Amino acid sequence: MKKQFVGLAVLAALAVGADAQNKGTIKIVSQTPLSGGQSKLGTAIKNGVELAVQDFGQLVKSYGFNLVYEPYDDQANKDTGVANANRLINDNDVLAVVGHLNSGVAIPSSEVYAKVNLTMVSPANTNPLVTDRKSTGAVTNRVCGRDDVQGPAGADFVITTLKAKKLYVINDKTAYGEGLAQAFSARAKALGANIVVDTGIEAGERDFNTILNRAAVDKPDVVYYAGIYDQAGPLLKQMRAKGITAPFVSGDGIDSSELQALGGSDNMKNVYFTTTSGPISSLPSAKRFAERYKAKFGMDPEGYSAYGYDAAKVVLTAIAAATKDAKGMKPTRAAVAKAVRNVKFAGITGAVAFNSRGDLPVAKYFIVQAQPEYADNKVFKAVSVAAPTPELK
Amino acid sequence: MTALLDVQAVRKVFGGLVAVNDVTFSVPEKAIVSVIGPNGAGKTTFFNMITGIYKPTAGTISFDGRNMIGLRPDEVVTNGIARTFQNIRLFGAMTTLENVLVGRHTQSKTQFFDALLHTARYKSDERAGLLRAKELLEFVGLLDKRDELAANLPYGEQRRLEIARALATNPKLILLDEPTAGMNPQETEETKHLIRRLRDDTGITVVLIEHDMRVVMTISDTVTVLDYGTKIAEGLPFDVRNNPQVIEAYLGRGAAAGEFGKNAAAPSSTGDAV
Amino acid sequence: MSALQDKRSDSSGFVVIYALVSSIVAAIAIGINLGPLRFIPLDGIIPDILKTLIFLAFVSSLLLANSLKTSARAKMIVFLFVLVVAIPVIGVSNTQYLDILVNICIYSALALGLNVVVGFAGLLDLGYAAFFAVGAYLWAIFGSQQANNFTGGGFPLNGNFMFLMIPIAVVVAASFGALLGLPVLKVKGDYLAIITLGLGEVIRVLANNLNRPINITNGSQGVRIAPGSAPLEGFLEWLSGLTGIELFKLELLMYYVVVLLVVGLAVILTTRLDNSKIGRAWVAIREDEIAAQAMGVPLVRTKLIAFATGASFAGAMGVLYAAKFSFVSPESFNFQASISILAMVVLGGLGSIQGVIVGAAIVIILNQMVLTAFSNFLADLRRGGLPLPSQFEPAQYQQLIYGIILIVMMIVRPKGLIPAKRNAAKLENLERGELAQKVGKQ
Amino acid sequence: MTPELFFGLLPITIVDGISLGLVYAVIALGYTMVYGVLEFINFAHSEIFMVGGVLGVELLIWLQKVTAIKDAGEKVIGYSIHPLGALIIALIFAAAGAGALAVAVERVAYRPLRLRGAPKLVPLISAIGMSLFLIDATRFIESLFGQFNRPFPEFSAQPFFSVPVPFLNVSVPIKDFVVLAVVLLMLGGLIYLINYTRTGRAIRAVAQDQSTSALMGIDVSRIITLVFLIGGALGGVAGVLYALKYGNVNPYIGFIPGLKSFTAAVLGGIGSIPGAMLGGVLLGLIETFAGTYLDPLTGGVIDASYKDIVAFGVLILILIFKPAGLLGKAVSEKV
Repeated sequence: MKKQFVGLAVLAALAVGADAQNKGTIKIVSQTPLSGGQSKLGTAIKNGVELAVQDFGQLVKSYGFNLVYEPYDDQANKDTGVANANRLINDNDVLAVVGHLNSGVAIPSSEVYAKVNLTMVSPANTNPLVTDRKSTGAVTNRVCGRDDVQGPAGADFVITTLKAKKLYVINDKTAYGEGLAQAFSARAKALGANIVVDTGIEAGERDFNTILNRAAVDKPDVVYYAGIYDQAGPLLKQMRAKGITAPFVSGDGIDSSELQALGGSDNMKNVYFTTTSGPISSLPSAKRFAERYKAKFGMDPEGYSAYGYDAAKVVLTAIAAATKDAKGMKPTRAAVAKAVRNVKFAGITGAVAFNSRGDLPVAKYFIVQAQPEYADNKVFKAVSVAAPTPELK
Repeated sequence: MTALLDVQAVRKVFGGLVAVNDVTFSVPEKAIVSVIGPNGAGKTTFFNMITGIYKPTAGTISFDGRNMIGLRPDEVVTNGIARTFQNIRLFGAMTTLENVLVGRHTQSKTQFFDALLHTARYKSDERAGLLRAKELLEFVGLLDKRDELAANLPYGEQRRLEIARALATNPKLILLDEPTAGMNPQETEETKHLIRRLRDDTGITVVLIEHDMRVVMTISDTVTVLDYGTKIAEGLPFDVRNNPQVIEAYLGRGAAAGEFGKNAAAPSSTGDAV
Repeated sequence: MSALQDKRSDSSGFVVIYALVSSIVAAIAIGINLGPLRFIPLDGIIPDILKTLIFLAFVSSLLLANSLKTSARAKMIVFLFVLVVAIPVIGVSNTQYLDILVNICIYSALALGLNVVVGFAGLLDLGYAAFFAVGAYLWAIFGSQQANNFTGGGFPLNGNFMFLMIPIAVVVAASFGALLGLPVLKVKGDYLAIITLGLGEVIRVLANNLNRPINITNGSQGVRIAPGSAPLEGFLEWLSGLTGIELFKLELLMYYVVVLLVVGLAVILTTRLDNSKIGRAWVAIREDEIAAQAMGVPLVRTKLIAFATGASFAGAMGVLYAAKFSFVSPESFNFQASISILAMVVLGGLGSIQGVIVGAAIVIILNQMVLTAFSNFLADLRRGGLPLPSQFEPAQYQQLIYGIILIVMMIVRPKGLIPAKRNAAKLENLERGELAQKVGKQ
Repeated sequence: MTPELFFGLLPITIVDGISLGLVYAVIALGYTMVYGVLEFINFAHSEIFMVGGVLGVELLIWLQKVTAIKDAGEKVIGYSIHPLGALIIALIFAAAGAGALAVAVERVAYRPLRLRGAPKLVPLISAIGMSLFLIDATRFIESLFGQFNRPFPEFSAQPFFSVPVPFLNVSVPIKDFVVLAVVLLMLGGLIYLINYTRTGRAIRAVAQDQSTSALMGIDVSRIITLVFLIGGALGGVAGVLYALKYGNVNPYIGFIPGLKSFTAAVLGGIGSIPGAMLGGVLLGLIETFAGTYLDPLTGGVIDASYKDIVAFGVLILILIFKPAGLLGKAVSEKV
């Protein structure tokens, strides 16, 4: 029992010592995988948020609050994500969440945030269901695109620009990959393409010979891959080694310098992907961001770093606005969630604004052509697509 | 007396090795029969076939008029044959009492849901089982050790516990595989007495494999001798003892002449098992 | 050792006082929204890590009550007070703790089920999560519109059907267990382990792929149970209006009550099985298959019962898991999930009912609370000036610490934290009852 | 599916299946070595394999850097070492490193348990702890120097390993033959070691009966250490071969090949060295065939993702009919 008495003594001491001029603490939190195979992307988001807090923290601090940023590791696992979410909603200082990487984690976790009106701004979840739910409609937002935009955008490019007829569609059997592949296939079929193979690969799988052997015989016009770079790289490498030179098209999951590292710089010919975040080479603001990022973290930013940065900027701007509305007092979570929808700025990833359900109203999509060096990636084409608003589920 | 156990020309071949070669063997009710033979003679294999652990290559085994071939060991038990093992096989992590209760498995009518719901049947079965287990522990002199873990009992007591556990299956016939192995003379004497009581008090028929000739000669009604899987002699203890073929079997294999009839105290741990 | 011979001094008083004091401290320290009951404004002042320690100290009052020598009444007082009064009060104030307790209960019941298979019967099952998946998908599919894809429609079922689905899942999962077990249970030891591993993977891959040609499981997208399908929705809304407590807190409280009851039931059932003919047959098989068979225990049948019993626990908890998370997707039922339930069982003590619950609690508390709190603590220290290398983000290395903890715990307590003991006292009770009856008859 | 497609895919499917199977086989050998002696599934073996791959690749990256021959314009024009030579050095380095790691793992996580007579399942849990630790420790060390995804260096001026060689109507890259050669060498060496040397006899004796072996003057602890050393070294070699074949390593590559190889070891009969080989190749073939043919044969209804179901299905069937695996000895228990 000694422990408790000591504990109480510490509490008392802390209570007395609390900073009196401070109006209290405001926390923003990120939830991304910081360990596990996808930790690279999760860490990229975390670093982006950290940089944004450094850049825009003053917006909140200027009201006399102590601003704290806490990164959480959701391990790309929904149990962990939900457990963390339950922790967050009970910490009254937490006013906003930037997260997650995986839609499969974001969906159940945001159900928890919604219970206390804790807003979530997603830097990466493209699954439509993330913002299409009745129960969480008020708190879910994203600064990235939707699969039902990204998939069709990719399909349009593949069918009209690349003039492909015969397609291989491969997905990584995750909520992200399969969702994107479905959206892609639906549009491609509508445009008259023949999808010869529509298959999945298991998470962590590295041996793609079986699919590629068939492709070597079949000679598809395009191989579309919906998944993350860590499998896309080896897939591309093995594909080229088998002599398959067909264009390799993918989504924003492969927007990472690791694609070049894992796929081999020599294999970047005829590789395209869709993303809302323009490549660093084409956006001056992005270039500046990349330099500062590298200076701070000692590595190049990933596509998701910029999303993380913009998402955090959204959150900080919203908190500042809500604080202003609350006459300098700590705003309620509901007020912050509401303020998020009014945020508008030109971010590194493009124009950031939200429609009534938290999506970018008009997403500018880039078709990026990969180059041997990630930093040299070029915009091949840009299209603007209004976000669809299907019925809420 | 009719034969309780009737084994006809039973044969077991492992790979190329004939472990038991066309042995015919019959045990009358309420008899005490010893099976002897040098190490490797196929005695335990013979037991294993009777109890359903091995399936004979050829031959028939019938018990109480019922065919035993093709039955699983647990089905054989249900028919009334119980056994002990040469290398004691108790359930070490269970208490003495529980070991005996496991032997009651076939006697208890308790079903899964009885145990879950603690039905009247469960309660009466458990009570009956406990009473019977207590009686059996008393019978073998282990009642005061009932809460000891079986693994912690001394060797001699473990052998007796195995007998109690086998008795709990309510057998008509009990097969004892070297029941006195590893015992000192006094324990051997007690066990001999116990085996007699088995037959005399409870009417159970006993077949035993035994190396200690003093035990064999004093308690057996008849003795069967196996050598190289073949039955070489059968008859009253005295006759078997003086059978030249039997003497040759033991001596010819280089066994010390003195072993025959001497107290073979050392447990033959690597004996007959195949 | 029977209770009669327990020479330890009686700790009833200590345990009761401990439980009361730790509850009050916990209520003050972590029940941050107590409203009028809040004594001092502690919001954001107590470091997270300290709250975690206080919570641990509070929860361990249950363990103390159960493992120290105490009178039955003291035990009862502590259990009732902590489970029925303190936890709901603290939990409603800070749902994180209630949430963790619900998870502990879910995984305790899973661990109890696996304990029947691995701990009692000694069958190494590396694919246990498959049965969990069966239960979870059962409710996810019929509790959402998913079932309309392959039936005439009419779904989702009303949330209250969840209670009906629990027994259905028990039956379905048990049949699954029996069906899968029948061909494979003749295989022994580590071969059984790999077969069960294979079966577990098969179920997961099926869940991940059965979205075509007919969409049964919705594949990797997972099945979401729309809000509004929660059980007792109407009652909870009414209660919420009455008490002013938010609906989601009451929902969580409802799940707490349900899982607590299920765990209680699981403890009673496994204890009963353990002390019956079936339980003895399981242990006998674990100790020595041949001897068990020679005592009349039918191997395959007895193993099958163990397998099906374990599966049925997982089925029931699957339904509750699906309902509580309102989202089910295949990756929750992968090999790692099976392994982490196994870790709970071995860590707590194979075959020990109390042990596996403690094992489940430790694994959950470590992973969902302590490690996070610890990494936040380190991050705080860094902000305060502690020189940690910039590559070291504490939140990234929780699994590393968990790994070390697993190794150390196993080395320090190789038989588990609370090793199993064959319980002789229970038999004696019966015996005494029998003797009394006998005396009465005479 | 057209007959042309069916038969067109056949030779390459066989080659790829065997090639995948060989990688499984080397990892399976590591499982089987330890299992054969200790009857214990070394669950951390998949991470030892991973560390071996990482060590080998790091060494190769370093070798590529130091042996580069540059022209006046600092452009790499060649290497002063043949890629095959570099690979051999990397294989030895990885084998030594992974072997040492396996011994260390045994000392820390298994030996204390064995000496204290812990139940059989307990080392399984400490092995899982060890796996978690090794993964994150590797990631931590790797991220100190940059990325944890490491590509296999191609020595790109002379991309030796990817040179295709015509074989069975298909072109097979040289690396597949390298894998085959290394695997056969390992297998031959192992069979020789176990069956024809004094040490091998001691290993077999310890596998049979530890206490009797000790009585016969065999240093059981030393033999167990040796077994972990050999198993770990095999894992290290497998890691480098894997990196060679699939082009990259990271701290998370261990899990899937580990699981599959463990399955392969059981399929062949765990504890049996030829069994591990057979099981590996068989599993590789089954998987590759299922992956290739399921989708076209069913018109896409059952796609390649079902290949694991087929692999495990075959495993289950084989174990039901041959409960000790294909080449495992059915140990009839002494009664």
